[in-house]
Amino acid sequence: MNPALNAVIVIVAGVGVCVSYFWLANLVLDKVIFPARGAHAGRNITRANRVRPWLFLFPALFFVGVYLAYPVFATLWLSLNDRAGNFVGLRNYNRMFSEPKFGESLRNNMLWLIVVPAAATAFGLLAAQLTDRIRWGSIAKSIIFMPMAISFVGASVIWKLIYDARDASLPQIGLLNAVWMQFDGGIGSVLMLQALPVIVLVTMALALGFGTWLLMRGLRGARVPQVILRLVLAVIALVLAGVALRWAWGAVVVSLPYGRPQQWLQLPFWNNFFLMAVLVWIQTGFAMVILSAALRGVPEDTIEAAVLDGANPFQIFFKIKAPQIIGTIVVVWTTITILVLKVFDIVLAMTNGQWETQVLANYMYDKFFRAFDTGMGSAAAMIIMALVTPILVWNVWNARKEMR
Amino acid sequence: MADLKLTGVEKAYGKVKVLQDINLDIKTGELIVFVGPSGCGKSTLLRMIAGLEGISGGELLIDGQRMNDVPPAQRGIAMVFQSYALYPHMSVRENMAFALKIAHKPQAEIDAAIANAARILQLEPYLDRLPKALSGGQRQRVAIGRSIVRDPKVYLFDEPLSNLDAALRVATRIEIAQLKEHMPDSTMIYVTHDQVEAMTLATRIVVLAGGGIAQVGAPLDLYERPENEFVATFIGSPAMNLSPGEVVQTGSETKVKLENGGIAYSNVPTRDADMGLRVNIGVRPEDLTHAAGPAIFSGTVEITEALGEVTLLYLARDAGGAQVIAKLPGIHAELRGQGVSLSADPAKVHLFAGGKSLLHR
Amino acid sequence: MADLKLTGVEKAYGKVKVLQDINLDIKTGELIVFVGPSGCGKSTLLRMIAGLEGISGGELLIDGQRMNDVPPAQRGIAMVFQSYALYPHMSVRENMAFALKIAHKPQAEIDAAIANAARILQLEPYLDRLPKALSGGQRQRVAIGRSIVRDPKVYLFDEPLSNLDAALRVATRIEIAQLKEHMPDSTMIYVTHDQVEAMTLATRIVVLAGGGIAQVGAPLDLYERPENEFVATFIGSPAMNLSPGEVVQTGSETKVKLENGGIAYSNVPTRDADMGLRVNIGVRPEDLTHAAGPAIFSGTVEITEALGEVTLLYLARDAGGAQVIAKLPGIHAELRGQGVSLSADPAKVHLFAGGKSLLHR
Amino acid sequence: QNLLFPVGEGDFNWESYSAFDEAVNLDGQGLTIFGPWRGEDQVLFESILAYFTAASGVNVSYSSSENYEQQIVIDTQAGSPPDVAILPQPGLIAELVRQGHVLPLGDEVQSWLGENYAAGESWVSLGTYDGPDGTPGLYAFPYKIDVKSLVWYVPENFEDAGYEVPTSMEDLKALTEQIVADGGTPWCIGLGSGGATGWPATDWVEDLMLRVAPPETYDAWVSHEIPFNDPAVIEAIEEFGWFAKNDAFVAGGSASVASTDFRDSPNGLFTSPPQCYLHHQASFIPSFFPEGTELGVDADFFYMPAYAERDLGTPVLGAGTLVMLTQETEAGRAFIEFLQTPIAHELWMAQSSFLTPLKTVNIDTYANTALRQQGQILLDATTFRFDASDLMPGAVGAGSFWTGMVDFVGGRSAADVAAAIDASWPQ
Amino acid sequence: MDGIVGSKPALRWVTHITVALLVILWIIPTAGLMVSSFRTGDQITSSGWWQAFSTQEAQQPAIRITGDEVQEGDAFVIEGRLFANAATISAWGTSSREPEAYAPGATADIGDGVTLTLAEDGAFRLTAPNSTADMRLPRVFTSAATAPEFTLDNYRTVLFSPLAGQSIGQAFLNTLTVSIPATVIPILVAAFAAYALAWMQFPGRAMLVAVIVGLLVVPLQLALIPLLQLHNAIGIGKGYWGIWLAHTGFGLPLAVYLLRNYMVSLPRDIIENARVDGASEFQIFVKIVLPLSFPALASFAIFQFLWTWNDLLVALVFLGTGNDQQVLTGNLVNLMGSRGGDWEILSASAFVSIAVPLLVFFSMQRFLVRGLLAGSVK
Ligand SMILES: Nc1ncnc2c1ncn2[C@@H]1O[C@H](COP(=O)(O)OP(=O)(O)OP(=O)(O)O)[C@@H](O)[C@H]1O
Ligand SMILES: Nc1ncnc2c1ncn2[C@@H]1O[C@H](COP(=O)(O)OP(=O)(O)OP(=O)(O)O)[C@@H](O)[C@H]1O
Ligand SMILES: [Mg+2]
Ligand SMILES: [Mg+2]
Repeated sequence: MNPALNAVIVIVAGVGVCVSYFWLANLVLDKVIFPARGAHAGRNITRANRVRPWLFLFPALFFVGVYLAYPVFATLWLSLNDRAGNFVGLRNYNRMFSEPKFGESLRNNMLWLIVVPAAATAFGLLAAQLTDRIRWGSIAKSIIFMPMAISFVGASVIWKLIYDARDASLPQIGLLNAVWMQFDGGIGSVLMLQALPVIVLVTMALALGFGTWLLMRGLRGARVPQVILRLVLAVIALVLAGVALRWAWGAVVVSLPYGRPQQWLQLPFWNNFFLMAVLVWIQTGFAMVILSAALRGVPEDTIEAAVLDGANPFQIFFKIKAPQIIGTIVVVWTTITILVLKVFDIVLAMTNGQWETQVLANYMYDKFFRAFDTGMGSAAAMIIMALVTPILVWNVWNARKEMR
Repeated sequence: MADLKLTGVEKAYGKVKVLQDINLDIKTGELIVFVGPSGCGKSTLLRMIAGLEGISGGELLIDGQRMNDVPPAQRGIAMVFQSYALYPHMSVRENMAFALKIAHKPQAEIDAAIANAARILQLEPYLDRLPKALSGGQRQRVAIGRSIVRDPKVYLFDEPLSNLDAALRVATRIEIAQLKEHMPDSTMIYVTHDQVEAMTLATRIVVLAGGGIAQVGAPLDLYERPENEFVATFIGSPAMNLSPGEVVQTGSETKVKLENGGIAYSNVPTRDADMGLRVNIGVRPEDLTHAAGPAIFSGTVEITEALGEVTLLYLARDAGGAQVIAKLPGIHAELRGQGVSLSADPAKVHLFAGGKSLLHR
Repeated sequence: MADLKLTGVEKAYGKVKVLQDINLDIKTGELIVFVGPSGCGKSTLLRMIAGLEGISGGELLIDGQRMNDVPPAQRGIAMVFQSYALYPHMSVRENMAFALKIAHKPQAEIDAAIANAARILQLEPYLDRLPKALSGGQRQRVAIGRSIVRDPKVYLFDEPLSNLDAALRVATRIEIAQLKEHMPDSTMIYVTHDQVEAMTLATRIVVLAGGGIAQVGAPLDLYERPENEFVATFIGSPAMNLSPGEVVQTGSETKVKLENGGIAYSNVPTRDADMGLRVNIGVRPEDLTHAAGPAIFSGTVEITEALGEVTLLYLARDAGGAQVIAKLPGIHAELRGQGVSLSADPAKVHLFAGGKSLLHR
Repeated sequence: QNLLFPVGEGDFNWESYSAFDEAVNLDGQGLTIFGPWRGEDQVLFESILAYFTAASGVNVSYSSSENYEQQIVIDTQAGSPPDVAILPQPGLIAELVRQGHVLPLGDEVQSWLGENYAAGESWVSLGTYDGPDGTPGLYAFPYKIDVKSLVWYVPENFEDAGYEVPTSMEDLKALTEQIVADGGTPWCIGLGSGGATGWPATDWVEDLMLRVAPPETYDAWVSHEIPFNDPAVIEAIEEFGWFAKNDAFVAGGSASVASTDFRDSPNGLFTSPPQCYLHHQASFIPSFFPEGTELGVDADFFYMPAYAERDLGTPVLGAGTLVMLTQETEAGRAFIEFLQTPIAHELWMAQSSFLTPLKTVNIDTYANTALRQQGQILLDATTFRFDASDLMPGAVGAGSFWTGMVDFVGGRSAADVAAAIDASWPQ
Repeated sequence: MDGIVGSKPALRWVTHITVALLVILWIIPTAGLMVSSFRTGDQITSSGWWQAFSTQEAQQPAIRITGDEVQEGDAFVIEGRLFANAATISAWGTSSREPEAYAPGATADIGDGVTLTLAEDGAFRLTAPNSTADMRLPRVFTSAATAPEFTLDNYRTVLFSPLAGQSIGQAFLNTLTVSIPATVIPILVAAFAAYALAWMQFPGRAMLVAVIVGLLVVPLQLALIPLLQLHNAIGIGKGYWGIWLAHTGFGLPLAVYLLRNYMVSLPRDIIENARVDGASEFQIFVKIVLPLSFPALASFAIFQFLWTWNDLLVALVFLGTGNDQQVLTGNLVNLMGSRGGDWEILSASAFVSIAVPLLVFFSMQRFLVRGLLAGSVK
């Protein structure tokens, strides 16, 4: 048979089976099991309606159960066994916690969890908001979306090309180094590489300080959970402000190795950010598409009302639009956060966790498929899953709130 | 302090001209009401004044300054939207405070303004609720409150009371009227479907129809001296009864022989040349009385609607198919099914030829 | 064919009881209008009847069958929503056809029903537009049309005319009344803020207040014989004037000495025991006339509102702070600033003690 | 089926082919083979498979994947393995065997291997693993060998500068220093390989290990009888450090070692002026030389010499792929039989990138002199050892050993690194 | 919103500039890949892609003299050109140590009486006293300015190379066969579930939402072995059904999550109105909710399609690795050779494989439209 024809038949069959399930199941429910006829019509309908949600949910629950939930339990079990299949309790976890690589992964993962979702969502929101307002917006959108169409491994390759370093005597083929080599330590370099970052960092620290002040200001009279939340946020903001100031100072005193090509992926600590850039580059398109749909759903009259109220575009964006799509922002943030926890391809392809860039997902992969240590691999997987608990709680809370 | 001038303003959506050649001069302190059939462009005109819609042609001047391209926030206006347009994520209090916070008003002032508005609109119990937990009318009140607190030069209202109950409507209407009196300098433009609102509030009413202005005038002017049939039937509820006939006697009192067989006298003066002219006479339902002498309308009462203080009589359609309605004071349910003869004071009988009032030619 | 019975129905959102102990018996063919202040739970009650809100307590019977747990579609109702609720992705025609298609009606029948509804509601030119290209009023009409085409047992209307202009409102109101007449078997429940609508359409009016039913009765009953002050002031616009006083003469004609100094006579009979009773007298603005003899109210006219056929006089507040409004026929702008004395036919003077009408005790 | 070399023509052992053809008749049977070869290698392998199909009638379906290690683990564990699996990692094979996913090949094959492969016992031991019950047996058949003890250079660069090919490690070190003295940079070393970054260094260390310690130490090291931080191992690592951690010895300085991609690093040989003169890498590397580079003319190699003074012979480090039966099929057994025919080796030898220790092949069938010389190195070896990192457990050989080497060139001391690697050895 | 007058031009400029910056930032990596895909492997590794468009003055790789020998008197002469394309030589040499020893047009003595003359345009003339037939001809090192040069070879390799075993066309079909149902099925299943979770009343709703969010995080790798075991056990084995089911399972949580969140934001009145209109839940879903959820469906469809299109791991595990089941990614990866790292193939194949996803994105983009709900409610 012609392969194309074959493909079409297969596609039609696959989709057809799925459609007919829903259609037939509903038909059977309404016409055969609980027919809306005869003496018990009313009761039957009520009953049918009590069953129907489960009818709608069944395939999803089935798939999710078999394809995701079951492996989770299998993994949980595996994590309590050694590789020969003997039950060892929490020994795998113990071993894992004592591995320095694990600590490193956890640390890096935290960094990823903060930076990537924040950056991708922020850029996505920016792109969504701005591209909707200009005529060539859809082209811009397509371009920002393009990285989404490239596989993680492909993206890693692209970025390796950017981070590539050659000997100083050779022409650089890595863009970043080519740019870097333009800096010679002169006044321009100082302005660009020291003054600018210092300004940005100090501004950030000030903004965070201001945020802390705002958080503390409304403390009196707030309810207890609010107080706790605010205090926690304030502490985080203060810490971040401190970090920003320290970095600013670092940027002041730093003497940069001008004229020497840099191995970006080997600069300890900073290389994490170079890896994150790849994921941010990819995920911004995702955030943008989802958020732009949400932004378009914001009722226009509320925006018009704000315009009349004298709000400037920034205020409209931050005070009117953003709060109205906060649900979607949470969704995007959550999705990217979860992706961050799962994605290992980038680290695997670019550094394989070397130079202190290990992350949990790659650590797990390592244990599973390199060390054949299913016990520890599973333990790492469980840790990854444990990390989403806060997100889970947050989402349940959100779902509850909106159902009320 | 704020007078508006519209000259030749028009609005087109693509090729569809929704409004054209709107000329209007609004003086400081006026309260102008736009009325007109649904879809005639009232909201659109209001939005153009607010700056929410571009002006396709013509000029809008506020205080003599050309405003066509001035952003909404700089026009010194506040607007109450037909669709509430509340900020769904803010409590009622925050909704009202928003504009003031944006303007960096001191907190005390904000609180005072909100307290005042909330009192006027009976919103005190709801100040900390989100809009979604309010009823339709409560939402509308918040929307009004939002503009009251801002104290702008020009108020724009797009059917602000349409979701209030009668009592609150009267109360709010009076509040708006008093608001107006306290701020003789602020100009208000008000779109409504409610004739009572229009009649009571307006210093002048603008009747929009078919993309243009049908008539502008003081409420009673429109009521007593409509320029054309459209305004005549549009203003007043139930609408003025129109009936075709022929002028059979001219002079300071005109006599019209109606096609339905009735005879009408009107105080509208006619010239000799008008003899034999085909005209429509118009009589408001409330101006019809039981006829002793020659009747303008006579027929059987088909339906009666008792409104308490008055009763509406719906006469059976005559040969011409026109529905005649009369509004008689008191309760007259007993007239149903009976024949009645109705006539009117000649001072209350309008004459229209070719749609235009003979009074205004 | 469809009578409704509500017994002890109540509704609570969490702890907040919005409605309680609603008992109502609606006969086949009635047109019941719910009125009440904004936020009193009219929409909520309607939605409970439709099955869109759960019933927290009590029972709802339609045609004797308990409907508390029957899904909306099986209750044989059609509903027009306060917020249009049009299907935004369907043209006007498709919006109207939706329910019929769902019910597998033949295409010819669907077309006929739509053509009919479109004609009634003057929607013919818009049949192929999407809702977003319609004005507010046009959307509202589509929403009405959608229920008309379905020809259900029970119609539920939630302020269906609130966005129509006066003319269309009257026309649609009459159409609804005629619709009702053509289908004597269909029951209608109608929520409105518009008194005229309520008075003209209703076979009975249900006044809701404070989560319960304040009074149920035929329109004129409510107007003429309100059971309590709430209904008295709520029905009729402007509201009935209330003034406190003391019964100084009992019998078939009661004499009340008012705190503002006036004297009022009422046809409401009182017993001897009522002597000295503190009562509120109530007089509707339209029942006040220039007094020849002893006046009920006298004072300076502060504001006049000329509505054309009648003029509203707002008297300066007396010592008690009550605002007295009078509605006099004709145009009386000249009275502004002048002192007037007003009295009323004793038959039109209501008496309330402790909020309750003395007529109904 | 189009066979690359017409049957009966050329210097090939066609008798073995016809003998196999006659003995085996499995028309219509299918065989799935999963292997590491993709791209050009896949084309080469499939050209060999064509003969197998022609002779046996078995329909072979070969597949490969980028993550073939992961793939084979999943497939075998999930119970849908291919019929035949070919893997270059003895460590992984050991794991699969232990889990019972591989079938023993039998004594016959074992004795054949001992007899017919040069240094046969070392090949037998390479294919021998502990089965699920702990008893050792032959589970894997070595086929296609790579020689790793090679140093690549550009003859004309040597001529231009007047350098000679060194014959002892002492000479090599002297040459290194000489080049520095002449203002050049001797070595190009690149460890970068994405997720596998670090592995080229393990080849260095293993090669040097064979040159500083006797093969028994090497074996003990591989089987963890001596700890990873045994002085011998540390010495070997430090030897590597002598080359790699000296900024003057390495193009781009030692800092660039870990990051330069191993595929890019030989390019330094071909720049002008040359970035470097020497490059240590296995026999596959010419496929990464610039386009049009002619082996033997534009680039050449020499055997990575041993210390003259240590008298450890001429040890050779190598690697290779091993063929396993993961399902019991007639066709699979027949395939193993086919691999025992000289023709299965010669046909590939005649194309490229294939070395074999099979003694019965006609060495003239090697496609070019370079290959023949490599084959010769294989035959001349007094000691042949398989790549240690491939033999060690995956956690080390494909994990901490790689990363440890990166850390080492990044500045950590040999002792530290070795201790860390030893700590990661699975218990 | 569009109608609002008088937005500040400065702000518009800021918007344009910001978007332009974003776009540039985002396009640079891809542009680099794009340019690289038209260069040869040697070019990619010898100069930055941004230099590909300009004439480059650079040290060229050594070129060995080749050509037919002609006897001219007692000298043997080989003439020819070094470069196939236009190039301007600024200096040259015959030794790797002194690659810039001579000026163009100069004659170098190579020894044994052999001389070489190299003109500026790359034309050379080698004269030798004896036949050079068994001699190794010299290499020439040049510093030359070469015009930009691009090649379609990479694409030719990717699209038509026999290396991949099967034709790319078959791989395309296979990938489509995988991707389309693997996109449509989860959307269907998830849309129903999302509707139930958003608009139907039943106990445990919030809990289920939480569970689904929680399962978003399950790393794929965990599930592969147990699931393949399952497929083998129930007889699906490897094949299209297996991969569709797997993709459906893995894609569902995100789909349910995204769609539910979109659906809860639909106006309640519309759905209630449909309920009153007599539509069954099924009809409400199909006729009202589904059309109104189009933006969400479209965006998820894009993501799921991209994901399945770019997926290799799941395809390899659940579909098999044979040539006839090879998906596009598998096909391209195989091209890259056992040791990977062919930049030029990689870049070309990346562009071949993103063509379809981009097409999908462009065609779906118009469904992510503004104001689907406009006009429905007050
Ligand atoms: N975006 C648009 N494109 C085309 N026509 C439009 C658009 N917006 C409004 N219209 C049309 O313009 C006309 C005026 O609309 P507008 O909303 O101003 O009416 P309105 O007088 O306010 O009516 P209502 O009293 O019902 O609110 C209507 O006929 C409407 O159909
Ligand atoms: N989800 C909710 N949670 C809490 N309170 C609610 C909720 N929905 C409505 N209410 C309250 O219930 C009361 C009745 O609301 P409802 O919408 O029935 O009023 P209504 O009589 O229709 O008013 P209107 O005439 O203004 O439309 C209001 O006070 C409102 O604030
Ligand atoms: Mg409007
Ligand atoms: Mg309501």
